[in-house]
Amino acid sequence: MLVNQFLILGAVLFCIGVYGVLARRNGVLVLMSIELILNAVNINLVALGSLQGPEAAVAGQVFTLFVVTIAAAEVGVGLAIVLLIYRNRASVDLDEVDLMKG
Amino acid sequence: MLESIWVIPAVTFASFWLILFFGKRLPKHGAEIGIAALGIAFVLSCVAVVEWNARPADEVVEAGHETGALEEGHGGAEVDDEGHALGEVQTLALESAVEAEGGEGEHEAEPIRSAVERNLTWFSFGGVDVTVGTAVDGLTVVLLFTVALISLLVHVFSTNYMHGDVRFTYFFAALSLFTTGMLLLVVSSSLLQALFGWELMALCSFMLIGHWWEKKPNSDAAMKAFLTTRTGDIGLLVGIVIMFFAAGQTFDIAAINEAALSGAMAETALVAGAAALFIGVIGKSAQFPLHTWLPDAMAGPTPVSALIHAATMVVAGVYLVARLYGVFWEAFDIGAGGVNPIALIGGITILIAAALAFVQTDIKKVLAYSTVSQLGYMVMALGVGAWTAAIFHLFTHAFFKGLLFLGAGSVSHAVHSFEMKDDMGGLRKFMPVTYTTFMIGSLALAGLFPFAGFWSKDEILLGAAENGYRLFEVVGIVGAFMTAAYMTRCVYLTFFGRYRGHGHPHESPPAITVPLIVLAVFSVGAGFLNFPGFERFFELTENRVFLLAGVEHHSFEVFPAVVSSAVVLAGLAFGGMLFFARHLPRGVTARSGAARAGYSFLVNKYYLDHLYTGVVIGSIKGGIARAAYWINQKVIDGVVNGVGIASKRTGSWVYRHIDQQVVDGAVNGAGFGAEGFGGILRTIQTGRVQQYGALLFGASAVLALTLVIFI
Amino acid sequence: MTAVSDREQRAYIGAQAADARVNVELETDGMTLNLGPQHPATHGTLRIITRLDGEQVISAEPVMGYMHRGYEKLVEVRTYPQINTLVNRIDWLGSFANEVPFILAAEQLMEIEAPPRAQWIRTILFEMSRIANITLFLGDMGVQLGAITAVFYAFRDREHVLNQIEAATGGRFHPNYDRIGGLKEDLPRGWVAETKSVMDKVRDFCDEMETLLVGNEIFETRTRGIGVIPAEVALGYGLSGANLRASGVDWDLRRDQASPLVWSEVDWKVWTHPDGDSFARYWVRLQETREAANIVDQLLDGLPAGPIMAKVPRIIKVPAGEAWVSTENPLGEMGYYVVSKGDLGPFRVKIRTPSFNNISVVPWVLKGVYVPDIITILASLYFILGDIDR
Amino acid sequence: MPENIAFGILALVATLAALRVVTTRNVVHAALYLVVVLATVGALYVLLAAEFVAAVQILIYIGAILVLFLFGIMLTRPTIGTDTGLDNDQRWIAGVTGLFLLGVLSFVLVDAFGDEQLPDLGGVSREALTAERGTAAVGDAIFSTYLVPFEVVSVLLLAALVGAIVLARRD
Amino acid sequence: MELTLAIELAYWQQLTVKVLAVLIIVPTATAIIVQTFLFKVMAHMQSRLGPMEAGPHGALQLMADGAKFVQKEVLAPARADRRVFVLAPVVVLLSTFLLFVVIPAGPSGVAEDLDIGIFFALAVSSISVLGVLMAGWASANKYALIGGLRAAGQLIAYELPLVLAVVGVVIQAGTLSLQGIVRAQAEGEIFGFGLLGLPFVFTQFIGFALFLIATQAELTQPPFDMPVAESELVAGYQVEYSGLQFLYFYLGEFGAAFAFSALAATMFLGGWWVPGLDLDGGLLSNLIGPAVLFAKTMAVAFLIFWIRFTYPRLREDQLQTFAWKYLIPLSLLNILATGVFKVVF
Repeated sequence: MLVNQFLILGAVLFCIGVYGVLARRNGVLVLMSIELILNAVNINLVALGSLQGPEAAVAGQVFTLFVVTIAAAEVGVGLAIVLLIYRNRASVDLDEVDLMKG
Repeated sequence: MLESIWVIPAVTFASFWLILFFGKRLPKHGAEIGIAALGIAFVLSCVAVVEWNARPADEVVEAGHETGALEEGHGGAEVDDEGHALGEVQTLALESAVEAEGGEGEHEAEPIRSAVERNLTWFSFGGVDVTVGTAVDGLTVVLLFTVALISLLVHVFSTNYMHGDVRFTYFFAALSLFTTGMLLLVVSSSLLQALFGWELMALCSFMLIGHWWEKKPNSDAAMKAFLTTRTGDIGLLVGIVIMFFAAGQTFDIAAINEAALSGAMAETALVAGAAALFIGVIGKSAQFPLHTWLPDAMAGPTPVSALIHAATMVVAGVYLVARLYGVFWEAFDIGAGGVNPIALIGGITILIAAALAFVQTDIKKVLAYSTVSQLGYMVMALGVGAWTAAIFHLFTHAFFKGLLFLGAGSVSHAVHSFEMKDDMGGLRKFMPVTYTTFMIGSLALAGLFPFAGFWSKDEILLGAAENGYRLFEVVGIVGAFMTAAYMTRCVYLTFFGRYRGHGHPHESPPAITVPLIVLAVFSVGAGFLNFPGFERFFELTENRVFLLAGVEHHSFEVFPAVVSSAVVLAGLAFGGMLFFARHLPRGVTARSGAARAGYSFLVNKYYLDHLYTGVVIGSIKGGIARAAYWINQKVIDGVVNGVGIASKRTGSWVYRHIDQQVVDGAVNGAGFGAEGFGGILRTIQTGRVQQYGALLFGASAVLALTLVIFI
Repeated sequence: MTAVSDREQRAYIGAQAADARVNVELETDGMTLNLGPQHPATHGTLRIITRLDGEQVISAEPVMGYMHRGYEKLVEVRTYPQINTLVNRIDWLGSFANEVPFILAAEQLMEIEAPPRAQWIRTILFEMSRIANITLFLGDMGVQLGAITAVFYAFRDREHVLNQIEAATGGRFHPNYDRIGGLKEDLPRGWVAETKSVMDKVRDFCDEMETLLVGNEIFETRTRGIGVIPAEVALGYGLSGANLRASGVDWDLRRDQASPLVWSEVDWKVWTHPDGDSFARYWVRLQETREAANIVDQLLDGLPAGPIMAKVPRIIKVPAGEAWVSTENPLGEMGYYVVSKGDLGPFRVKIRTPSFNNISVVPWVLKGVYVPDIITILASLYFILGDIDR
Repeated sequence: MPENIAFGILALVATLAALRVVTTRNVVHAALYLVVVLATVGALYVLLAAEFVAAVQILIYIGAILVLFLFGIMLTRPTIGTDTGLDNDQRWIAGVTGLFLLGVLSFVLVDAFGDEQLPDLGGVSREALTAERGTAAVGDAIFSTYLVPFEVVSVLLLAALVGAIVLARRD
Repeated sequence: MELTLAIELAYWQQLTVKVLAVLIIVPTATAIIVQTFLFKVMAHMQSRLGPMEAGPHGALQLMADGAKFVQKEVLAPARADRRVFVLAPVVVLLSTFLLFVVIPAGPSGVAEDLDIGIFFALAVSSISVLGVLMAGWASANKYALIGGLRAAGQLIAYELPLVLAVVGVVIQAGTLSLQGIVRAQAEGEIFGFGLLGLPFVFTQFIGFALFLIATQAELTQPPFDMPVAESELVAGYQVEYSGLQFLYFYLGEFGAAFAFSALAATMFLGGWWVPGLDLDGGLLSNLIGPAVLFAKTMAVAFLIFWIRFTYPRLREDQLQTFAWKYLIPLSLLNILATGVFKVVF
């Protein structure tokens, strides 16, 4: 199997994730797209790890685990924020959240 | 003990702090601490004397004549100058060199004791290590002994004398501090450290003279003493600085002496330095021009006068000259005989002080003037090259002058006054111990045969004669005559005749009489130290400067001794005739204008005070003050105001032109520019996170692309 | 009665329909949840409209009347003996206990006194109907909280008691055994001994319930401190029976009110509990059941011989007058206020049933309570719909 | 050869599901498609002989994170059925950026890795495989070489936990 | 699993055989469980006979129920989200089926002896949460939604102690694969007495208790059956389901019960090994193994159902606090203790 297969797949997922982040209006969906991006990263990590022999594979896996935990933490806090937005504005439409307008 | 000589000043310094803090709470209000400290100091100095005495004469110095170039570089003999150099370092190299040349030259190479030095580098700047430390040799040991003894006795004396004083503890603290200062000066190896001791003493003398500062005259006297000595000290400071540079940037006394003697110093620097130092000495030891402060200093309590103005502080100047004798030897060319400034000043001081002593009615004033004249003797002795005689006289003078002052103190304690004419007379019957000790003291002062004064004064005269200073020998003799005279007057007025005071005087308590007795014993015994055959004192104090400079010490000769004692007897007879035998020519001053003029001249102390206060200070005050004021008003104010006006005018101009147009323009311009540019950027800040994301990813993609393509 | 106009009727039905409709839009704040009318937790057709904020109740309002059979109206058109069969159907679990106060009221109006043996048997059957009623509660409380097995034990042991009642009166649920002036007939032979053994079974049942539920930590966590009704609130809302005693009020009609029945001859204890929460109510009822079993045992021992019927005219005409008799029913204080004008049937009878008052405290006690706790509190208050709606 | 087939299927499913996640109109459907994506990625890990990570992916991603998402969705009450307007107006810009990025990335990858083959794991025996890169090896690595990041991550999780609670608390 | 049957099967054939095996085992297992416990044992516990009509002594009751469910009409609420509504039961069933993949019934009697055996099982069991949420959401019914949310909350809260309880066993066994665990229990010995091996229940009794409690919660059985609390939410998230879909849920629930009991038996009671069985395969142990496992599973299942019948329901917040404040710390302590013992001995 070509290592590029996995990397290209990772790239595809990454780009879809980016599109999702940029195009979606609903906060929760944006968070989901971020999950997509993180998964793309994970694929790359594991694929490249297994490319260079066992200890690199292990390293790749360990880092994937760390990415997963960080993703979990991120989702936790992200959803809390989305909930707060919802509670204050009764909608999760990100376009409305533009207090930082210049 | 010699290495750790610094313990002695440390003990007294410690006692100063202890008294200061705990004095008040102790049963004797701090006196016991003072006495204990001084006791320890005294014991230690005795140990030092014994140790110094037992020291082997290990250092051989080839004393080439001062003009001859010294073969061996003085480095060899020089004490190794890093820190704790132990004096008795065997300078083997030196000895071998000497044997080699067969030691010709005037003085055969005699081994003498080398000074025990112990230095620490205090601080260093500009590559110069300023050391602080102790150097002990014969001179130091003698002085340590005298100062410690006198100070101890004064302490014992003042526990009773000052009893009930409102600032009793404060007095003892000051005394301890003063003794620390003197001891520090004596043991110090570098001029800078000596300066510390010097200034500490000045401070303490000011404090002690002005002890009862409630009364105006006392505080004036303290101020006068302080200022006069300060004028002298300016000279001292200048001298030290000159010496520092002349001797190759070092404060170390031994080094300076060496430099002076070895001719390494430039001639002019040497002379200027010596002169400046001598001015300091004049101020401190109350020599001719600056002696006026000493009689007024009698305003302080008597133990103070006894300790400071008889035995220790005033002697500091003499000690300094003795310590830096190499410098003065070379500068004033003492060896060459004739006249030199030191001897001249010494001689003048002897005469004028002795003359003034005649007309005093206050017993302490008499003794003060006698001290001035005796100091004159010492300075004159140094001036004529009689180094050992001067130190010996200093040694003996400390005892009998201390005795006289304490005696005066005891008398005044009994009659509660110092005025001889009004309140004393006939105290012989009431105060036998004081009377006998006072008699011993005055006879020793006069220089009668068995007493200490005779030996030391006689040696000075001998020295003057031998070294070719005939003139000063005569002055010495006349001085001795006058001294004997005014002492008899003083004795007569206090102890003989009818008791003129009111109240009933009684013998002082043992705390006062015991010191008197001790001092009396010393006044008698001290003289024999330099007994012709014995000459222990000479060996003790002999030091390297002699050999280098070619200082001789002439042992006792009978003829001059007979002459001098004859003169003394004549003086006593004259005094006795005048007073005891009542042939007083009554109304002499009334009758002859000249006598009256002379008398009033003397009474007014040669109008010197008027001279100083009126002329010197007055003129200074007047003229200088006005000049300063004028300068201040015109010049300085003018300048300041001018600057003010100028700056205001330029300020406004700058404001109008530069600030408004140029600076503001730039600032506002920048502001507008930023705002304009900002405006463009603002459109990007839409507040919508996703648009930021888009920008981010787009930019990173472009970047990645360029990176890949070009690299 | 004026005929209800059609329009009014349609409007009424429409409103009811709107309310009953399950509101689908789920706004968490202010969600209205309708418990009932056909909801397993309510023993019958009680409906409670609760407004919820998330899981907590903001307000709860019981709606009654689904079981209203119009007893008080029916009674007016019946003769006294006929009323007896009618009346014991109000609280169908402890039905004998319903007849007794009515009969006593009638006897009081006619100033006749049932013979002692009748009074003793009436008291025995009164206590047995209490046991029958409350044992079901003890089992049912478990089911409400999820412990299924408890209710099966309750039904099993309750059967024995019902058998005894049936043996004595002829009807398991609706004995109709009372007559004005005495009883229908005497006890069958061997009934006393049989009942004693049943009472032992009841005591065993109570012990079993104690171990199964009272000792159960989860039961305790679900009931302790839930639905606390302080004494003054309980009195204020007119609670009675075990609910009152559970709030610490020591009030029992059997002891505190003179009554022709023979509780005074027996020594028994009135149980109270300080907390006033659901657990307390369960615990008090458990102790009362045991106490009832003891009472029955003692009564059976002391049962006097003698006639069971006083001399009563065949056609019963109750003289004019008013009478109020209330007794300590299994659910609480039940009383009849009979107004008679001297003809065959009473002119007017007001029936005071305990559950009606016990329910009135619900809006107060349910405020701020979690949804699962509504069930616990309702179960612990233990009401019967028939008793509420009459 | 079977691996390639498997990879082909999984990749296809993953991309399609991912596309559906970002384009579907119903939020809940988006979440469910995400489940599919995560499951396929998990399967890919198994292909890369990273069993432990696959299990973790399922347990944590699907079991916990996704459930969290569903909670989030339900609490923020989107309407059942289709929900118009889930995309904001800058859809096209996003699309362009995404494609552009994809182009750059794939170019870079092809340029860098070309046709490097992954080491063929078929040959290695099963026990050796697990010993070398199985759970035990990963476990050892975490607690030896990567202990510090492990501790840091745990602290991060705690912080996130506290943060989430503080943010989301109602009172 | 290399089925050492007569012919050497190709990989994909083996795969199909395994899938078939699992497909057969799961329904039968659930049937047995439901039949014995839910109908007969509970009835006898409650002093009643339970269904008697279908088959001898009511044995075929489940078949009757099954037929009934199958022929029932499959309804869906009008406003439900059809696809998610249909998918939900499948997901729940899927997670139950996958559980069985890993459970070893004999030396070679395991569908796939994964290296990460038990971990895979736990991961898969967490998928059922998704099914529950989907069901709760899709059926557009307020009770269903509350039931779904509560179920999700509860399942997540109890997933943690479940996993942590297992960690204790894993530490002691030193491996994640279930066969490995069985082997560890077989080879261990208690103070030198090796015959009985060391079923981990002796050392890991806390773990065993925790696992049972957590399983009780995972299966939403009382005392943790708030999501399907009859008295309030009627049937919780299953309320709108009927017919075959309800059967899936029913199957899913009790299949999971069987699977978890089997897991508990494997991990704590020594799995299919009984003193005397040969660990490394051989026809005998392959035959007796499953029976032993079945017996032990039934024992554990009895324990679970027994609690189910007796205890009342915990209220929602009590249930959560019980999990977070008591179970999780206890499990952490258990892990710590096991770790220390592992190092010390």
